[in-house]
Amino acid sequence: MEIDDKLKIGDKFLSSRLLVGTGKLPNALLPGVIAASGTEVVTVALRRADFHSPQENPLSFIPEGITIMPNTSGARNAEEAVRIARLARAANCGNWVKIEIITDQKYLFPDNEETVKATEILVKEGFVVLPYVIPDLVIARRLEEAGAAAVMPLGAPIGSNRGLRSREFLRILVEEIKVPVIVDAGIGRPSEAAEAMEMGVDAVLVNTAIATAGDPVRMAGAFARAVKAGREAFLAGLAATRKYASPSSPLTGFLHEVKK
Amino acid sequence: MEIDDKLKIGDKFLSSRLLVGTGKLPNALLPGVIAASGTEVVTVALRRADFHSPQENPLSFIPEGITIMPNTSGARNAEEAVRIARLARAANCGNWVKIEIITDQKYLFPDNEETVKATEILVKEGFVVLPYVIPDLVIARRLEEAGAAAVMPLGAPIGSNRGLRSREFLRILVEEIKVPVIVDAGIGRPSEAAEAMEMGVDAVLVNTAIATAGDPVRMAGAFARAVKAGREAFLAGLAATRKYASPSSPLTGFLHEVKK
Amino acid sequence: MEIDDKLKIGDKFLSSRLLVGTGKLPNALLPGVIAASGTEVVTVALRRADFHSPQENPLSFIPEGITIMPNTSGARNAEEAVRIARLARAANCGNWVKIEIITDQKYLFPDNEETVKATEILVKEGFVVLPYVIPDLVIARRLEEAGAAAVMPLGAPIGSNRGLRSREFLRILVEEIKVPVIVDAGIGRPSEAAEAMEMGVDAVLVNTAIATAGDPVRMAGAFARAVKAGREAFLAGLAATRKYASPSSPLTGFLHEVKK
Amino acid sequence: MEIDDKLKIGDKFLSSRLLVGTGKLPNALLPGVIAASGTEVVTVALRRADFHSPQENPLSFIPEGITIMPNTSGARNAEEAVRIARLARAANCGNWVKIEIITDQKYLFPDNEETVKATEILVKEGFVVLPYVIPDLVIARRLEEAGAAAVMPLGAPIGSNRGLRSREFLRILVEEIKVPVIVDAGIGRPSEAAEAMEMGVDAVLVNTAIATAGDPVRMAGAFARAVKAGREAFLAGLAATRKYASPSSPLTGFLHEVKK
Amino acid sequence: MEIYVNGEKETANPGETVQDLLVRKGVSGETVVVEYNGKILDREEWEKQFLEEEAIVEIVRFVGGG
Amino acid sequence: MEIYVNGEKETANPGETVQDLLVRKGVSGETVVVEYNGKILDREEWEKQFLEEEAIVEIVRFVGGG
Amino acid sequence: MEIYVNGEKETANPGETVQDLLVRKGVSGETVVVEYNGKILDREEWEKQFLEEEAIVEIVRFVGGG
Amino acid sequence: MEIYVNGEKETANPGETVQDLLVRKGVSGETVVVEYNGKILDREEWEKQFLEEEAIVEIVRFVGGG
Repeated sequence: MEIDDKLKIGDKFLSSRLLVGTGKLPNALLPGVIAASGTEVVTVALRRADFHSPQENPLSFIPEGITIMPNTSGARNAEEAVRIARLARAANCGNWVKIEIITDQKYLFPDNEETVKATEILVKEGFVVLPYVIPDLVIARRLEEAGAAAVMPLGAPIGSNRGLRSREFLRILVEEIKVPVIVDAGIGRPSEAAEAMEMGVDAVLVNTAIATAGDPVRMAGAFARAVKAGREAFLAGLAATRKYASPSSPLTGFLHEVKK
Repeated sequence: MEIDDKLKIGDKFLSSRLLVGTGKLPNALLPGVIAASGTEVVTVALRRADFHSPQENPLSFIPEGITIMPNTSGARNAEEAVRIARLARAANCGNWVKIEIITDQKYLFPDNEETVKATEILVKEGFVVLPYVIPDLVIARRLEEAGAAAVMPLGAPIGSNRGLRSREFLRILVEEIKVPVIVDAGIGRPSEAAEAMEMGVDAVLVNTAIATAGDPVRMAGAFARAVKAGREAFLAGLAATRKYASPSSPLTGFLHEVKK
Repeated sequence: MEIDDKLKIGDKFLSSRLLVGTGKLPNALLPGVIAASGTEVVTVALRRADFHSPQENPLSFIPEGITIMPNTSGARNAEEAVRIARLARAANCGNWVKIEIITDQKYLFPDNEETVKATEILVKEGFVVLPYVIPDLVIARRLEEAGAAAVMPLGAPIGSNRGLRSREFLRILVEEIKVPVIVDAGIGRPSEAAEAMEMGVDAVLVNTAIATAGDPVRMAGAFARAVKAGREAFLAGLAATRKYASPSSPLTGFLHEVKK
Repeated sequence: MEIDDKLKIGDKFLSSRLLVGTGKLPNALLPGVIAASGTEVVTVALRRADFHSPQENPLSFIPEGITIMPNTSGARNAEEAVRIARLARAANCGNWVKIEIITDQKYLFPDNEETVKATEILVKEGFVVLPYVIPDLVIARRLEEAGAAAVMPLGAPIGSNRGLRSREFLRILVEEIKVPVIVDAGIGRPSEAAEAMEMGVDAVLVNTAIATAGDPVRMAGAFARAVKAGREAFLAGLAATRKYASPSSPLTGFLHEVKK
Repeated sequence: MEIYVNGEKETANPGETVQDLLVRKGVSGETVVVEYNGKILDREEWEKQFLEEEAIVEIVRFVGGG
Repeated sequence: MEIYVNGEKETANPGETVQDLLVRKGVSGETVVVEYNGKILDREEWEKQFLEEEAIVEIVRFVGGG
Repeated sequence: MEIYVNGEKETANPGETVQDLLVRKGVSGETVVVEYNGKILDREEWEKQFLEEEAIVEIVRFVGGG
Repeated sequence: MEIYVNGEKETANPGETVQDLLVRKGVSGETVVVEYNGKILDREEWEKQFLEEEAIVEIVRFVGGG
């Protein structure tokens, strides 16, 4: 039954609905985290080479077949995001890009309007564009019209592990937006990932909750299970909630009943 | 690493931390639900035989090796619970018993005090006793002293699927009680089961959420994954939450920096 | 319209539904706090006189006409609570008593069973008995039968200021119990007091949230308003919630409509 | 002490931090609701006159001295909002305007970007501009720079009475934005208004929760008290919350202590 | 002569002013604002502004709103 | 001879045992537990226990339960 | 003569009453309640009750409490 | 000849190409992307592009990111 439950983004069909961010993770942990997570898409960032303390390329630690999605972190407006996206594509690791345009350094909130602009430009240039946004229905519709491959609203500030604080608004995006909705930022626990998936979210992107866990590899496995659990629950059809109790054992045939 | 993470209850070591209730499920679905859930313990109830519409024994549908835990549903006080427990044991399916003593028919809340009494009696008679209770620390301590094999506080009213409404108090039981704490009643979604496990709860018992799902077998699988996810997350060490954001991409090496 | 909305407890009719605890408050602040709160009932505790550092009697700082409700704090079982209640009554400040029986020093949870016993005894001795309990419906019914003048379930541990963590169970007590339900312990903010009242709770007892506020007198006034606000909202009839939006401005007569 | 706690918006100093919307209210109820609420600012909408069923002017029912704040409901973009604002000002009831630009009819979410544009234009034309927005920090900063007199983020969809679903983001606006933050839309209960004020929100705007209450006048009074309660609590300094209990009665001098 | 009043096509009489239109419509002048061909008309202009062919007139008023 | 089986009054035949009752009721012995006058009967006692006047017999079985 | 006052062992003088003890302790009678050997003493009994060997006296008062 | 490499002013030798710069910096060409005066340079152009006065060279690489 699960054979057909693939998530189409751009021209790819993903079996795993857990996307993993590689920030804050030593390269040496990448293979283990990626394997345990079962992910098929990982994010990376682009930075100036540091000639004084050269670092190994994280891509060397990412298995073949995993889709690389560079983000545009560091960009403060659409123009900078576009520049970073183009540089990333020149590295020959595909045409996916996560748009992340941030001016606020305390809460790292995205600039929705600049994000729309960057999306419009990059879609035209042939990128598969996944924009990171505040969960704003009007913006999500504009991104959809602009050709975004998915919209990635936040659950809470990046790296805060505060969970689905925006759940009321995520729920509405799920209801109204046709392209995939991927919760990016804020998810701190597997249970929160499962909750997002139960709501009908299409996928989640997790980084800090794995990277800063006591045991990142084990936590990656926990998230893999939770995302699958939430997805399966959504497909199986959640039972209704009730205000009152409802006995799980039969209400007849009690020993103490006297019928006559 | 997971080899040693067994849950000891009575003299059994359980690999699965999901206990499943068989109420409201047609017998024919039992094998599928049990297999998908991976459970090693299922609950059943005891009722008067109905000569007019005989029903097949649910035990015939439960695979060998699964521990049967009869509940004392229908009991309104300790004495009735003890009588039902003894009858159940006479059926030769082991010495486990879930104590469930209920007088309130609207919310199906357990009578904590009668539950303590029944626990004291049945432990002395050699039963492995798992009492279903309101999450009350004083009562949980008395059950522990009385020799209960576990305590099973509710998350919300039976069959309500309302989730971990008692989480504040469950958290405290987990902190204070040494015997296993199993959340019984109320869990309606896999994400809630995962959350309970992340809190350090030892296991969960799920019935209505599976039995009344659109596809009970698939939902059983979803719960299995969620329970494992929550457990693994607990063992891996959850990342801390923060009030502010924390960047997941590096804060240096931005293209726009001018160093000189 | 508010003339008739009095709360009857024992033989008194209270206009204010805010009861105030005097713990952790310097005596000098009592008159101001009591006046600002508008309360008609305050709690006090009974302790051995300390001959080395004698303290002024808090009762000297409590205006005439305020009902004094001694608590039985320090009692670890029914017997000790009864002893303290009798001593308190001998001080000639009335026959009200708050039963508080605690064995657990970390979470200060009441012992429900001993509380029922003490209630039974003290009611027979003519006390107006207000027992502090875990919100357990079965226990609340027994207290009601025993003649308690009210039941006082906790919202969260004493002094934790954690709010209505038990709201699911408070809601049920309000629905099922006929004597007044007073939330005692846990309320940390006026908004939480208002929420309790909106649910139909009959009154709230607040101590730590006032006593440890930056400005206790001002906070007492804030609680007075919040309790009244919640009560009035309950009586006015809360508006229903809706899943979708509902325009508050008319949907016709827009400038941009072209009718023809 | 409360003498100085006025809220400055534009060139006015408000004593009441409750703004009231007049939608869905029969004109006849307006005087009662306004008086009970204590409000100093009410919103109205502008619509084409209906010659077939003329209605009395709501302004005739609003007492002298109350500031009238027309909204731009019906506007689908900045241009339409500006047009409505200008028409409203021509009615000689002041220069305040609430910008409300909506394209989505199901959730009535504002279009943040168009709202920024309209704000920029209307501030230049001398209006006191209060824009209704999604709680997006980047947008709020732009509104502040554009000269908005306040920002009015939503708590939940208009008329839904769902409360402070956006509390995580409101909290951040309060922390970061210097002009007054007024929660507009979503507040359904006085306790929610109190909670917003406790968070440090400067004022709240309530319409549906009052207009669709069982008794709107009484509910208006409840909101007035709750807003004041929350404000006073904020000013008094809320007590800290604690994980564990903290006794409200002294821990020494118990009867059962044996010192020697 | 055809004009548009609040989005509906109507026939106006030659020589009619905005003020005449308001009177004919039974509208109390104190409660409305008038926009004539996209321009807000001051109250004193109502008597001076003659209705012209294809004129677009908007007559708006306040209603309850949130 | 009157007995009570699962709360209902019934007539038993003289000389009938618990085992006979179960057969008459169409109950498969493997799936039930029998309580006779408040005492649980072991399976081997079913043939030996004759039904007595006013006997209270409870025949119980497992059902799905939570 | 040894007695226990509020849990502490003390020496009482022969012929001393409860009232004497209170005075000696500097306790204002209006604010306390006295329990003597487990029995609450009415105020008028304070002068009549002589302190006895091994007597257990509890002198309690109100304090702020929640 | 002065150029700017990753935001820092540096001196380049006459006749040096981008490829030479990379070698001098110890950068493995497989892992970086080079932008020269705002234009992305294909790998085959590295040897052909001579460094010019005031040239702005950005040499970027992937790092872990979320």
